[in-house]
Amino acid sequence: MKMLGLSNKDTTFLLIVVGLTLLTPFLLQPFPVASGGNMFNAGYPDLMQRFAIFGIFAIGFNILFGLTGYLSFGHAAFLGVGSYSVVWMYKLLGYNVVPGLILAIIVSALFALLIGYISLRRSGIYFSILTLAFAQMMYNLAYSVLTPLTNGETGLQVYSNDPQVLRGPEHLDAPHFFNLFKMTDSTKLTLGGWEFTLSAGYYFTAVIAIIAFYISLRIFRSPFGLMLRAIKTNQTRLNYTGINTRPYTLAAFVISGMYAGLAGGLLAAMDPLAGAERMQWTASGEVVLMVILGGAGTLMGPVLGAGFIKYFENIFSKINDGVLHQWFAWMPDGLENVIITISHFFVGKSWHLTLGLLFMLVVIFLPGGLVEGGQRIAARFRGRKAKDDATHAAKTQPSAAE
Amino acid sequence: MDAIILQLLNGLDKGSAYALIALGLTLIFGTLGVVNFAHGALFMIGAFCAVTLQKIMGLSFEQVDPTKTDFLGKPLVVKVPYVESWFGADFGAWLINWQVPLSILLAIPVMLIVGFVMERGLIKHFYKRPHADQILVTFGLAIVLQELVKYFFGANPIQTGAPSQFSGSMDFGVLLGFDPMAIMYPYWRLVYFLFAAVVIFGVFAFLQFTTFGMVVRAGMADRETVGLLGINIDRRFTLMFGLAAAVAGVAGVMYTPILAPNYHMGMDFLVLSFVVVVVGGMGSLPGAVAAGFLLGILQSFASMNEIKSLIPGIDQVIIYLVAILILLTRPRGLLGRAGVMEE
Amino acid sequence: MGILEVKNVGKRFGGLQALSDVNLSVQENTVHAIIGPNGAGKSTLLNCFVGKLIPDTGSVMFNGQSVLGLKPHQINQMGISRVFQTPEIFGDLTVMENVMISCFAKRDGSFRLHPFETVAHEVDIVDKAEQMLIDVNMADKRHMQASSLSRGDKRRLEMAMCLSQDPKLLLLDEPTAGMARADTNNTIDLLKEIREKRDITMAIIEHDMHVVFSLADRITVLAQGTPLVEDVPEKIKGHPKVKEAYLGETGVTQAA
Amino acid sequence: MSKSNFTRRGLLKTGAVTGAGLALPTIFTSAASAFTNEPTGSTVKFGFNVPQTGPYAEEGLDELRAQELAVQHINGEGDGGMLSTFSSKALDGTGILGRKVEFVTGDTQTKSDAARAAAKSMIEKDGVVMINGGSSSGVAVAVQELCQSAGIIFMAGLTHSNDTTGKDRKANGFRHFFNAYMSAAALAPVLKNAYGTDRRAYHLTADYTWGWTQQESIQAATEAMGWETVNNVLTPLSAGDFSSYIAPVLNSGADILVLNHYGGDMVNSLTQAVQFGLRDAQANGKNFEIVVPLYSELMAAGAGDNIKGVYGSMNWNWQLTDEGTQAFVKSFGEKYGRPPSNSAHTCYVQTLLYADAVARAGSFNPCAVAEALEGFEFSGMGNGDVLYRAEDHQCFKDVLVMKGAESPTTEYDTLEIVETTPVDQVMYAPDHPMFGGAEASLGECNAGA
Repeated sequence: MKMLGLSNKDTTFLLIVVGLTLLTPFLLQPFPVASGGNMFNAGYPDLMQRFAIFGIFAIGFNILFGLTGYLSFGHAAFLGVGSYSVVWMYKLLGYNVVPGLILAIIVSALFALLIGYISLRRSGIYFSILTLAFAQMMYNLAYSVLTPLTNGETGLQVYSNDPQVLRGPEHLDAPHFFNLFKMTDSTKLTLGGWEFTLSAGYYFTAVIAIIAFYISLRIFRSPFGLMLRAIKTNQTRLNYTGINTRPYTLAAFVISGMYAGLAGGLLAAMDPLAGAERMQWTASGEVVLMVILGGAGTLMGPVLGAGFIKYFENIFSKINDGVLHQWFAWMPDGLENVIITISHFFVGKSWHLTLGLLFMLVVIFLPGGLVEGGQRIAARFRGRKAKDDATHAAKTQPSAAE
Repeated sequence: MDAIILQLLNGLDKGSAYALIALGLTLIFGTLGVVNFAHGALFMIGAFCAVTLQKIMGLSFEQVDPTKTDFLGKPLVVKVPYVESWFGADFGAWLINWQVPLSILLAIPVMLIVGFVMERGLIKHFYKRPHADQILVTFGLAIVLQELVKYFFGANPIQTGAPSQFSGSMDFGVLLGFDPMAIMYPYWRLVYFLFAAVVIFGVFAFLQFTTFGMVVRAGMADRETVGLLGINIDRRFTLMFGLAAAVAGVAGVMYTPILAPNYHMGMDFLVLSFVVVVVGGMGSLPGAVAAGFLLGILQSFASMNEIKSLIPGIDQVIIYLVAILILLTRPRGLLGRAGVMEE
Repeated sequence: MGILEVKNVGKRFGGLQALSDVNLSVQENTVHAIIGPNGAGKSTLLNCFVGKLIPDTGSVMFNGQSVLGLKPHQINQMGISRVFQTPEIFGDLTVMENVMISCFAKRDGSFRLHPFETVAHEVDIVDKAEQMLIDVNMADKRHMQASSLSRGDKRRLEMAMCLSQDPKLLLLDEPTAGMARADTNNTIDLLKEIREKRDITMAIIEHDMHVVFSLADRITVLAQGTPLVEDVPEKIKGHPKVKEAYLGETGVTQAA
Repeated sequence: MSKSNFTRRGLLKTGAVTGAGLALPTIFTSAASAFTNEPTGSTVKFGFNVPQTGPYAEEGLDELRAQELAVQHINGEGDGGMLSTFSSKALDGTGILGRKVEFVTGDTQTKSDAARAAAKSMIEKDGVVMINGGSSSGVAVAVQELCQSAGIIFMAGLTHSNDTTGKDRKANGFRHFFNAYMSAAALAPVLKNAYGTDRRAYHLTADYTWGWTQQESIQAATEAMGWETVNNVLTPLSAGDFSSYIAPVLNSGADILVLNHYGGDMVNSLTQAVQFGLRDAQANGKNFEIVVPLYSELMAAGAGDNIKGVYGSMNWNWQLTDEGTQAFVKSFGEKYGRPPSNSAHTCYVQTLLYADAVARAGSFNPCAVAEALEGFEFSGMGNGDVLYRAEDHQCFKDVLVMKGAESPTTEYDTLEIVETTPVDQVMYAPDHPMFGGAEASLGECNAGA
């Protein structure tokens, strides 16, 4: 079964990814709504959209970092630029998301070209700090001096007196796709105690995410991808093999910047507001963590990492005292209080702690990220000497480590 | 002119803090080759040593004061610190007054232990791992440390005052022949600058004139060769990590009267300290110090109204702008060596 | 006119005159060895050929074109390939991928944006790389990760990478340095075989006299940054100046 | 239940998706609801969206405490708190319209993005009918806009920028907290009495929207009474060390420093200003003075001794002696062992007010609730008689002018009430230029579905 210029294995892989993506609203809603487990359900539109959007962001970042090894600490700048582009298109043209997304990709590519051209004159941590410096400058200015352009702290949003020149009277009054559907449209399916939300916005981002994933898969398998991996391994050899590495790294930087711009644009497509915080260094750091957590240089890893971090941010932070009491009400009082006190360290307002511990545990025990964890489990299922093989496989054949 | 001197003083003070944090960071990098994202957290823990001592000094028993009432209208419960009842009101009050400098005595052993435990328990397993892994694990650790501090001390800034003897400011301008009040400068900031100078010189002297320091410097230059000589470089590096942690810690302690400590102050300083280290040149101690002072002073000058009115927002970006310019003209920062952290 | 013409090349590092007044001509389809004691400036000279260093004085012409000021990748695209003292390969990639990269560089030049082609579908590249691996007897190792190869195999792989570019000039920087005798002999055999199979020009920098005398057509002896003599191997062997230059080191090198 | 916003054409396009549902008609229940998250069972859910991580986490925690207390009181648990003093008696301690109140919490992280994500999750997943809380204006404006488009009610929490009910006002959003203009209007007369009319002020202003509106307001108010503005310097957010901005103040010819900072920035800039000797200095033959227009208890605690004698303003304070305040402080104090902060008060009152409005309207429909709140006048919730103005959904009530206490007895009375400025003095027209002028509009109320 060969499709779209992919090998058998990759076609199967892509189809699995497509299947999982389309079934996400069901897969992430494993508990009946009335049950205590509902707390852990993640199948609501906003979070699913975030999974897809940050998946795109991480996939793009992985093309730069995972393949070439160049660690950018300023990719959130492109995310922000993408968001601002889309909201400006809303303000000037109207609520159709398409012009904005196109502009987001173009503008972020231009910014990436400029920042990449300068930053790629250096390598290693010097490159990282250059990208960080550019992004922090953009964030600081967006928050203060550039407020006329960005609306600063509040975030750029659409006002009723904005021109919106292409907006006709029959057009929808929220982000939409050629007036066919609004991003906030959704329909609910009730099956027994379960409730599933099928959201137009999610499927819109999901389709784009699948395309983004497919492009990334093609890049991984292309001579271009091979050159990028060679850059990570040995730049000296590559230079003496007649390859000019700079344009390759710049191309990778721009491509990953475009992915970030697209992701930023989609954030604003789902929710028409662009805040400066999404350009802060913590946001740049977040995508680095997503990629490393999932498994840098692998195809699926970044998506998994993005999903994990967003899940913790949105689900664990909501577990408050009331919920804990509900869960542990069956315990004797003393024990209940002990358990709840311990839980305080990890959930609700302390969800950061759990995330920090998770980072440490993954990097200590699963150096290849979550993907390696998955491979070990798979290997165990096949009854092999799990540990050795998975590590060995990851080491000898990085290209097959998805 | 007086305005420039004033900003120079401010810059030296900012620079002291930057240099102290960057010093430990670059030391850890230079000796161990580890990118330590938890270094800001060490600074923060140092500051919370001062807070802890303040809490200990403030430990008190309760006495009912029948003449006053509390917010619920009940008789007011007054707290009397134990130190005052144990050591007498005078000495107790003296201890409380001098708690920030005294915290150094607490901070040094605490930070050494924290440093040793961190190095032996975690960092040492990451010497051979890619920098990305080091970043992830130390960043995770930083989050864990700051969340623990938040859990026990809350999220609000906690005021820790300097000894009352240092609470005012000195009229620096009069010494230089300016009008009175032209250059007022807080005593504590002068103390901080002098303290930083002593620590920096101390670290340099330690590395320059002790055998331990010589081995460590040799190790920074070429780790494998020193290992071949049969010197137990690892143990020395552990000590080095403790030393770096202690430098960050005491820098944090002494900074508390200037900046009321809060649990996320480490993260606030982290990015800045990395910029300083890189501008100075990864692994270069003099570079880190020079870059710290350079950036501190430039930032102060950029904050002057005259300059801000010429270029709005310059004070928000000056550090990053300077970093970019320096890295483009000097590929490895001010004093960096070739081949370090460029792979 | 030789394929590589070096005229009056000088290079200074601070107080050290590493090279002075070097003249050299490498003729097409010959193996030209450059030998000399440690610190004679052999590596500096080589680095001047490939763009890593720019000489202070003089000229380096390849095929009638100056290479001075060009980047390593540009010089490679002109037809000079280089083998390093310690093999430089793409350790994380497979043996096959290593060779394919060379083939791509030969076919597509120093940069081509081809993100949507597929490596596996590039039949000509795959065939060429496979043939190359067969040529160096590594076909069975094609799916191994390059970093897991033995040192000898790494050297073979590097050689294969260079040869797959059909270079006009192959520069070898002490190709047998640090090798066991058996590996050294294998390498000599490999190089001899290459010579027989292809029209190729080689410039070898070498320490090991055994290697030099079994391969070279002409030998230049470098001492203190300047050529002492240049002649055919037979003449070099007993040359008094060479003995003088190698005094105290002769034993070491011959034993190596 | 189907909550379909699909247009007809949209429905055709997504036919495949819905088709799957239609093939199983017995399990696919569909009942159109009148508005977003119309409560169906015996309960109704509120969403409390406050900072639980980041610099304002402590304030968020206090807001959560108050909100939890409010829910208890609405459900008839505890001592009822302000319900007994509240002038409206629509709530009877049995929940709202027969439904018990439940709540979910979210973490705003004091970032617009994160706050909106948390709010969306509460709306989409938990089905909340209102969102309450928050600790910064940027977040408030962002979440208010979200609630407007989602069709639920937003009660704003601690937000002091003029914009929240100014140019960014929304029909579905209400604010109980006061704003920068009201702070300035309340402070000006007190400053005039204390420091005279011949003063020269130097402003340090946090460089973001709240800082600007605060500065604009206080400058206008003080200039109106004769003060001169020497300079206004914008300082980066979270600068930490403000020395470079503070050092030139003494020599600038100013004799008043106005710190338009909040939170950690306020703690640091005030502390450092005192260290630079500004409180001890003389300028223009007068004592140099510092003013902090917006106070909060938690920040005052952070600043310690440095706030002694420094004037500022507050929305409410636990030391007020009216009945409502006393009932709330008692109830809160007994449960948590500390007096509530003014943001806690705001969040508590807003929760009750929302519940009361629902009860009076007889519906959870946000448009009905908004109508019940618009122009609503009440008392018994602290600050005397209170009006929720219909034109901009801003709450109008007395404003407190505070001063750092010289000799506080506990950690909770570091601030003392100097004056309660009557509401008339802080009134302004809904189309005031600082509030977006004539262009500002609430828009249409949105009930969602």
